[in-house]
Amino acid sequence: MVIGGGQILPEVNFTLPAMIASEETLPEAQKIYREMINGVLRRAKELHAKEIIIELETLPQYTENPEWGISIHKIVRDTMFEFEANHGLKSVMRLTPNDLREMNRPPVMRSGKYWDAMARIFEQGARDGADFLSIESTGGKEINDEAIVNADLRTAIFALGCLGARDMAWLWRNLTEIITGAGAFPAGDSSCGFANTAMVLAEQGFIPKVYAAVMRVISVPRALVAIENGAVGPGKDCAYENVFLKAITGTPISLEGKTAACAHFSPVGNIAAAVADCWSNESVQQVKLLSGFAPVVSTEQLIYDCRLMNIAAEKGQALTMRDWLVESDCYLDPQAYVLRPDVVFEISNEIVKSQSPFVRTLSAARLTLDILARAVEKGELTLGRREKTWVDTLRGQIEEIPQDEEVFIAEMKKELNTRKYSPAEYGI
Amino acid sequence: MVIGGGQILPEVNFTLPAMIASEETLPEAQKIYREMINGVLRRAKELHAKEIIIELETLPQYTENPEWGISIHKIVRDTMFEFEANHGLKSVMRLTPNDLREMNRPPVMRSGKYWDAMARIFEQGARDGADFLSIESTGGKEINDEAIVNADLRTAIFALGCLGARDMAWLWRNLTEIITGAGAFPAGDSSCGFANTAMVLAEQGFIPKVYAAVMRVISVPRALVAIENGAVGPGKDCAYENVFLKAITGTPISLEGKTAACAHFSPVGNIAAAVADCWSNESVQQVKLLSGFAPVVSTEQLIYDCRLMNIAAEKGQALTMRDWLVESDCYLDPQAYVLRPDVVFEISNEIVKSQSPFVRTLSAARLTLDILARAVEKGELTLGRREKTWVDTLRGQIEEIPQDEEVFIAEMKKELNTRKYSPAEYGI
Amino acid sequence: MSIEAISAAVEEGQAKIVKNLVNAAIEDGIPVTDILNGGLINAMGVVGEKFRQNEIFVPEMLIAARAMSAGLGILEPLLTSSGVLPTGTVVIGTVKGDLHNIGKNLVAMMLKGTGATVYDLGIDVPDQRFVEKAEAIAADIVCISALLTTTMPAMGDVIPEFEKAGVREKYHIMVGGAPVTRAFARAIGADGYAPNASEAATTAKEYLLSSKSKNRKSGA
Amino acid sequence: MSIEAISAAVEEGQAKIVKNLVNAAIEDGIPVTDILNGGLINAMGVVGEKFRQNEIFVPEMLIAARAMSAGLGILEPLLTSSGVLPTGTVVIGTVKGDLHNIGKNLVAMMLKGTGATVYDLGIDVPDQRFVEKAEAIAADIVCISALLTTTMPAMGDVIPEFEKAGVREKYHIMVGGAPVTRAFARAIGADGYAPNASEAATTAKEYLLSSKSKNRKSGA
Ligand SMILES: [Zn+2]
Ligand SMILES: [Zn+2]
Ligand SMILES: [Zn+2]
Repeated sequence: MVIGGGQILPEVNFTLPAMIASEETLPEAQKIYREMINGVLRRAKELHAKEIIIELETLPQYTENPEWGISIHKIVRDTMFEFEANHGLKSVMRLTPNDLREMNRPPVMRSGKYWDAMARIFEQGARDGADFLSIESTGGKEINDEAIVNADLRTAIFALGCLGARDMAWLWRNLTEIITGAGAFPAGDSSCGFANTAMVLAEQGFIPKVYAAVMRVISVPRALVAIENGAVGPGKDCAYENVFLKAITGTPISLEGKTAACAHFSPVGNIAAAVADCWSNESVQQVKLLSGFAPVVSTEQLIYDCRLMNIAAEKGQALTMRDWLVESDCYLDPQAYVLRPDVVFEISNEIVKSQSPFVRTLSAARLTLDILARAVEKGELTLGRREKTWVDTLRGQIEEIPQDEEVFIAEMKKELNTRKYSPAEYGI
Repeated sequence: MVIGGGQILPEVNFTLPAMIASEETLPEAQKIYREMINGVLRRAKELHAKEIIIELETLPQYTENPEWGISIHKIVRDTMFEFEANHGLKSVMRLTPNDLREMNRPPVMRSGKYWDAMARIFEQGARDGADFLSIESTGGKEINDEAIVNADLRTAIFALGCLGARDMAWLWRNLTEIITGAGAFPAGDSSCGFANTAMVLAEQGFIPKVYAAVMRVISVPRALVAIENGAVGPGKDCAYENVFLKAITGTPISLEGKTAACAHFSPVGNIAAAVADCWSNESVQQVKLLSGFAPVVSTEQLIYDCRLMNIAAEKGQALTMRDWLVESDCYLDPQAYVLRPDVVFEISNEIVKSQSPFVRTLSAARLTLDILARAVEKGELTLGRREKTWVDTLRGQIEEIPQDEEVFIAEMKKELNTRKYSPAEYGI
Repeated sequence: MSIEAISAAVEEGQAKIVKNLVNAAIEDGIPVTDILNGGLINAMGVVGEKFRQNEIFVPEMLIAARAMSAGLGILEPLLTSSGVLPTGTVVIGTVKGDLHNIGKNLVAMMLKGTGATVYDLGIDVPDQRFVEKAEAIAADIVCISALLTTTMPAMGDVIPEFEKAGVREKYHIMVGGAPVTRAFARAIGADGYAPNASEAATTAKEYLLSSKSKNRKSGA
Repeated sequence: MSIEAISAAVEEGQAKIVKNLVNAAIEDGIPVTDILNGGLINAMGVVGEKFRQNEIFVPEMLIAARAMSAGLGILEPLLTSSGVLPTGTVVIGTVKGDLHNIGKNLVAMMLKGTGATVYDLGIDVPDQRFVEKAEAIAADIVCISALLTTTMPAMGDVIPEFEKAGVREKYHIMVGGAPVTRAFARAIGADGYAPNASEAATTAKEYLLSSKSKNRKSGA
């Protein structure tokens, strides 16, 4: 299977219905996972799909008790192997264990039982046939959670550009060693708990969309650290920062949009597909809809989406399709606007001017706000009144951030409560 | 709102979760319908949709007790009126009561309490603001149900071309009078209980896909009778025969495909959109997915689908998009192949050569099988071995059908058990 | 030799040939249970397996089922007079308020193919009818079908009728149909569930085989 | 006049000005309950309504909440000494196994804005902690939050703890969070449910108002 070769492939993720994930329910859960993977593969085969990617995101309980998660993964992966042998449908597995390190408060990032459990499932999963391993890592999230509802860009830049970037370096160095040592590919990370939380809160009208748009862009420098430390892609589906990663590094990427509406509503339903190599449903539970189980529904939808995009590519018109996907969303929401290919290149050029994740983060934030202000002026982007005032508010926040990272860190260490995070865990 | 003006509009349909529809649960049901329509309209507004179509298909119990159905419709329609007044989102209502006449066994088609209940809800629904009224009528279904699992084309042609066509003439003459008298548009019918049942059974591997493809085409002459008797469109979403109706009569049509996977799996997920004027999710229950309620999920997906197709049209490239949608599916399944624009025109030309629904039905079946055989020969359509033999089997069945309708009717009246259907109800 | 021929004729759906061969086998003195099991039921087992393997469609299976029925029609009086019991007795119907019969009919057909006696109550069946019929014919299994999410909950009313009549323990109650899930089946207290028609037949057959050895039915 | 100024300063999120104005109002001899209700709580009502009407975002609401808190900090000793009770007392927390706090924090903040005293147990709260805290502070309402479909079912374990302790009737138990539905809330025996943070606050406030007149709490 070639990922990133100009064809777009479906990536299906499924999860349990509402139930307690415990030792008692493990046999039931295993049964459900077996039903889910069989349903998905059967439908993919019926729809003449040639290749499919399965993502298994473990539940926190299944990472915390890694043997449970390993047993679930093995069932799913073995079913995929068998199905390929019997029916010729190629499939690859992306295994995404949870980042449990935040379960200590303040989080313990570089040791302890949670990290040990994670390391165990990463290694054994890779040995059991997982092809790609991913994570949604949480370094800095412990202070970003409060920043996000305050639309506090200063703290967010500290969380992503200082703490997150440092954690990514440590984490991906270690993950790459574990994963490649077990014969699999370290795929990528996602700023899900940062930028996607912002996106979801913005969709609910809780925080400004311009804030969520800036959050998206300032998660890029953090994401680059994973690649610098061994991640090779395909980038994880919910990481919209992938678009920038692809522009900067050429790594293949997965993305999700309208067909992931089962998992979260989105202002970037089409534009997300514009440069994707894999097209995902993010996650769907095994609940029954009128047609059948929801994971099978997602599978069908993704396959048809991919068929259409692949036909355009076959006709040599991939760029036409890309432009339509972009135009369909980019004028309607700042979060879509920042994913326009021209904007992505402009911001990416700015980011690569520095080697420092902090400087990259700060200048990406500043440029993003400039670009949004310019887009509004040019009439290319319509923002509500209350959104517009936030462009200036956020610019004001940036002006107060020192250009020197050490000065900034010193300031933030004074401002922030160390009951919430441990500077030492980030080496600061 | 202009339907059929080159833009494609989202059409959203939603229904209750698993619950008993009774007088006791009516207040709960009303509450759920209110929640559903509010959720759908709110999301449509958030996604900057300018116009949306809502379809309300009543549950059988709500047609049987028309005052219940009328109360539900009024709640939904009034919410739409209010939302348009308050938020400027244009919306129109398609109300689709059930065809209850089959609840008598054998069915009583032209009188009786079931027809009275239907007439009541059609009229009051139109008075209460329904814009379009549709039905999935069932004339002939009582004998087709058994024919379908036997892949018995002879009986199917009698059911659709003789019984169904006669019932459509009576039914749509009467519906048109009721609906236009109450100030609304008689929209269209669907051979859902015939061709879609065949499609679903074929997807399950129960009956041949070539049989389902023929069923689709032979539902066209029956469908034309509705238009000859007053139906003006937009044709109903699940009526894939709409593609032929549009070719023959130019009537605007609704269709459903991949984004209706929540309601049924489909071999025509993309091609169904190729010439659609409205794009539908068929039906989805108010069940909670990870993002939110499923009707809102469908709304988002439809809106993004429509955005993409409308951008292509805006760029003057509607035909390019159409061709991609067609090519994406047409080589993989006979049911998709018969929806290719060139095939649709070829069959439509054959159909309009005669005025008799029976002759139209018979010759459409014959030509469809010829076209499928030709497509296989040309290598344009891949059929499994067991599918291929059915092309010949079905051709053999057709050879045994007399060309003269009266002769055929006489033969079938002898063959069929009149405990199943009443010839007099069809005027034969 | 002739039993194999019967099997082959059933598989090919040749009703007339099946009739002739069954008559000939009886004349040859072949035991009727051998004709039944080795000829008819065995053949339907093969046909059912072909269907599960996607080698044939339902119409082909129905032709075989009709051929089997033709043979069974000849055997039945002999089986009754010699005291041979069917492999089991099943009552089946679509729940009240639901008019759908295609899925239910398929299950009935496949159950017949396993050699069970099947009483089809049809569609829109009142709760109490299931109990009455099951009691009247000393059924082993009761199968309840629903296609609509708004009729599925009515399945939950049927089992209490069996309880009220004090006969719940006598029957293996199975539910199925598009909206039905294993969780729903469990929630309403059903004994069995199958996601599709062929699994329904397989599950029912397994139950009948396992329960035979337990001599479970005092009243039958 | 100065009460309106307090309101305006809270709405604008001017914590310092609120402090000064509250001190001035106290010196002027304005009754503390008037300052509380007419100044602080009233302003937060306006702010909450603006949020519901999509006129402001949460960050703006939080600034106002902090301004209100600043004023409240000055009033509290006076309220306690004069025997004025809060509009109600609420225990809130995220269910065991769940680490999410954003939604729960919003509900807590909005509840404070209605004048209620809110005790936040944080995340990953053991079932028994809800009972202990509610009993310890004689709460009116217990709010339980969950974000995951695999932690939501654990909410069903909390209410039995109240029953076991024989104190279920003393509390109005509300549940919420992304996967929670009204049907689920009903199924586990919760008294209240809200689909989002602002409705949670509104619902809680309505309950507190209606229950005040009933003098419901013997132990408080
Ligand atoms: Zn994610
Ligand atoms: Zn994912
Ligand atoms: Zn339909």
